[in-house]
Amino acid sequence: MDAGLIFYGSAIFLMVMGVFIAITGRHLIKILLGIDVFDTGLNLLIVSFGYINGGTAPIFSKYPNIFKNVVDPVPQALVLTAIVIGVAEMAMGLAIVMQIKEKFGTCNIAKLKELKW
Amino acid sequence: MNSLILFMALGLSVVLIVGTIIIYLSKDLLVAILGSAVISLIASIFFLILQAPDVAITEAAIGAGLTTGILLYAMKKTGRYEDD
Amino acid sequence: MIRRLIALLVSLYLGYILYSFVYVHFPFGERPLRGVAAHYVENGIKEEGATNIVTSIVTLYRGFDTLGEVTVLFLAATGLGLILAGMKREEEEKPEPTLIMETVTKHLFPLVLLFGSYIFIHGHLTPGGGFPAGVVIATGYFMMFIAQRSFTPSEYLLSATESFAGTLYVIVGLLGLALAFSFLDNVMPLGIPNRVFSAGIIPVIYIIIGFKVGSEMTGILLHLKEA
Amino acid sequence: MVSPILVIALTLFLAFSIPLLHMLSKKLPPFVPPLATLINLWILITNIKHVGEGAMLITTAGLKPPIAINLAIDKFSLLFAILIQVIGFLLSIYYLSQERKDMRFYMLFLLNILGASGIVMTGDLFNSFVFLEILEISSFGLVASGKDKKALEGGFKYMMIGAIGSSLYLLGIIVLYLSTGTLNMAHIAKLMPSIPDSVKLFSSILFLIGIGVEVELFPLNAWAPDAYQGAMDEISTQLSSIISKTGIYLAARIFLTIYGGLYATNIIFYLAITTFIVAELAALMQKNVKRMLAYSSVGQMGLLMLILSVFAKRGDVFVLTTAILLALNHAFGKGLLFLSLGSLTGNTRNYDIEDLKGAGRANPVLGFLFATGVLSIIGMPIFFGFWSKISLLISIMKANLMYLLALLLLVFLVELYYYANVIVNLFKGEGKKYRIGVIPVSVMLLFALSLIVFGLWPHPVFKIAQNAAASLMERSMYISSILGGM
Repeated sequence: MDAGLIFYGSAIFLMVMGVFIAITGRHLIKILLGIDVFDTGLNLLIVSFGYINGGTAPIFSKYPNIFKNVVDPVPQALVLTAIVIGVAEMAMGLAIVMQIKEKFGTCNIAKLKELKW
Repeated sequence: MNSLILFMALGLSVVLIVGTIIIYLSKDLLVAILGSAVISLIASIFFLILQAPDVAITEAAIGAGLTTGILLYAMKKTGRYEDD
Repeated sequence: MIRRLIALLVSLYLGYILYSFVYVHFPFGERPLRGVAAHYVENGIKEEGATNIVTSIVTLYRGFDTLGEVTVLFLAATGLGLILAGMKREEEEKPEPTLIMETVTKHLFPLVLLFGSYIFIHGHLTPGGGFPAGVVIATGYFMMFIAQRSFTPSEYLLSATESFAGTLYVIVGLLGLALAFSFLDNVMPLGIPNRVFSAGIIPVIYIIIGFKVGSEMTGILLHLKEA
Repeated sequence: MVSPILVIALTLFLAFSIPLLHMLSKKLPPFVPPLATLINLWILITNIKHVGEGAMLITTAGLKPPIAINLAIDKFSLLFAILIQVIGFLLSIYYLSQERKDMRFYMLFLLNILGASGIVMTGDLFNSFVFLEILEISSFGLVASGKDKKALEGGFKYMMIGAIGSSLYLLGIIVLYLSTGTLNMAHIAKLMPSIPDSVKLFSSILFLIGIGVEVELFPLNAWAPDAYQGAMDEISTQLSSIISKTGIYLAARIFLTIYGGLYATNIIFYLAITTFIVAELAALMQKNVKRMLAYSSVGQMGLLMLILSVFAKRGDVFVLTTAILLALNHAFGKGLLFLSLGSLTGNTRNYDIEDLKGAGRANPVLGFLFATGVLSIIGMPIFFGFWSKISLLISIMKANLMYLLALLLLVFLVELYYYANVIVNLFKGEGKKYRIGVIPVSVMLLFALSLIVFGLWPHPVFKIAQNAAASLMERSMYISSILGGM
């Protein structure tokens, strides 16, 4: 079995479906869910990039007996940041959606026609 | 990675695929939101498999827990069903 | 329907391009540890004293990012409050929480807070750290204001905690600038690795982040509940 | 010497402390942004003489560059940082005249300035992503904070595109990290020759998508007119004068410094030229003046990207200087236009060209200010815009790109036509007179004055822009000053 296919494949599948849901979704919360799924897929992809065959987590609990073969810690640190940023974006988006619901009375993106070309 | 873990990951990725399809098809937002929570949870198991416990804990707490919470509050305000 | 099919096909095709690119250039698990990552793994404990390398990257090596990350959360909490302010409140029938729920959450709440503090205090030794810890604490509050009839955390106190923790974080950074001519430098003694009191300013930063994230997330949930 | 990292640290400190100050006295928060930008300006100006050839290195966490995050400030970033603080200061003074109950608005505004200054000062790629997110999220908030239908719709569209774009920007950063093992801009630039071509192309396209949202490139700019039109007038000023200029900075830094001459040049060229033409033509069709200004802004950004893509590869300092001059002219001119348009409509948020009839005659000061902005944007002599447009045309002629020259002249004529239309409308017929405070007028006068003063004495600005452009082109200098002898 190919580990790369499973992890890269499912990460990229999440990204694809996320974009697809965000593009075709009609309810605003559905669109935000699509962006959320996309972000999850991206995070999974980044962490999979950092994996090294046979590596362990970068935590040395038996210092100073250092166990050399560890996975790349940098992508993990970056993903930590990305997750938090994702939830911040989501919160902001939801606030806008809730106001839209109050002002427009609908959350259907096809009915938001205040601004036109 | 031994093949047992890989087999488990394969099973979980099938659940992932089903989850995204449920999010796409469901007219009930509650189901869609729970679908995204399940996806986050599975992603956090994947992070654990990929030897990233820090990310796994953060994703489980933030992605699966908190995001679902704020989404549910927002859903309560905006209505549960898509066709309104 | 046709448009959706086209969108699906296009996004699948883009995904296929991404997959084949990634598969060719970065085969799974075969990349050697190199560049800055190798430096962090080799010298991380010597330089910063934390046995969890990810923690020392998050709080010190890339601590400036974490400051920005805290700012993003702060921004989200602020913006949410700003946008939601002045919304009509609907007084709806709230289902009465049952006695079991009320009793259980009352006794669970201190334990959740304890668990959250455990996570951020041990951030330099075990996985976790300030962000999940803060979220765990916020979840405790979340549980309380779902299950208890008359529980509302003071918004004044939340805002003060958030703001105070934020300024404190910047002050810790400036301390480094004042004592070692470099922002966010690890100016405290490193101690013996694997002890709770070790790793210099890492536990301090994680405690600050824990408080800040906890109060911010509770604030976000409170705003959404009351909107 | 005052460390420029204080620009970020102090702004953050002040932003975090606004709630505490609010508890002390409800009158304090509006005064925080002017104070913060003024201090920042002072810090940056004292640092001018320390920034010599190459970039100035400021470390964090006490470690040398590739290991820890660092700030890298050369003359180009210093110029943009000062521009951001100046516009931020003027806008924050403008806000003093408005009654605002919510202190959170000032926090968002200050963090927006912080994000922009962070982007222009940082020397680390991932750090630039974090600041980009700060900039974007605060912009969504600011755009939506008008809370009427248009503002909310514009804000949501911006958020949707911005979220996906910045995620792809992150993916681009990761791809570069995987192929070089570092996140430092100078280090990546140094290791650039060792990266395979396909990886370079792929990552540069990802960056282009991420930055394209900010610089309003063609397929990614659907949010721009809506957000500009929906937002309050001051926020539109901020969008056009600070946020999109930061985008241009980021584009120049990534494609010139890191990739060493634009990598995806052809793609950017076609996208930019499409943006330029489509946006200017769309501006011509508009009945709504604010939307017209928005399209004109998008067109100007397209023009800037066009100049970057055509000339940067040739290493032509003179053309980059013109690009910087154009950016400065646009920052001040468009800012003035958005602000004075808001006052000309009496803050009714009704921007139809019919409603503006005679507004200029009824309010001569405002009419004069608006006209100043227009004249500078279309490049009349004695205004700042004249010099940037003339030098742009000269350099195109020198490069012997006649088709581009013809195209630009044609589009400038279009621009002239729709702006003239507005001006004629403003001074024809009878309009309503509006009362307007001292502070807004003096802020707008400062904008206008800068356009005229720079127009009459272009030499110092020209010199500054030239230095900035030269330091942008000195790629090896940048790398060696950050990494030392490595």
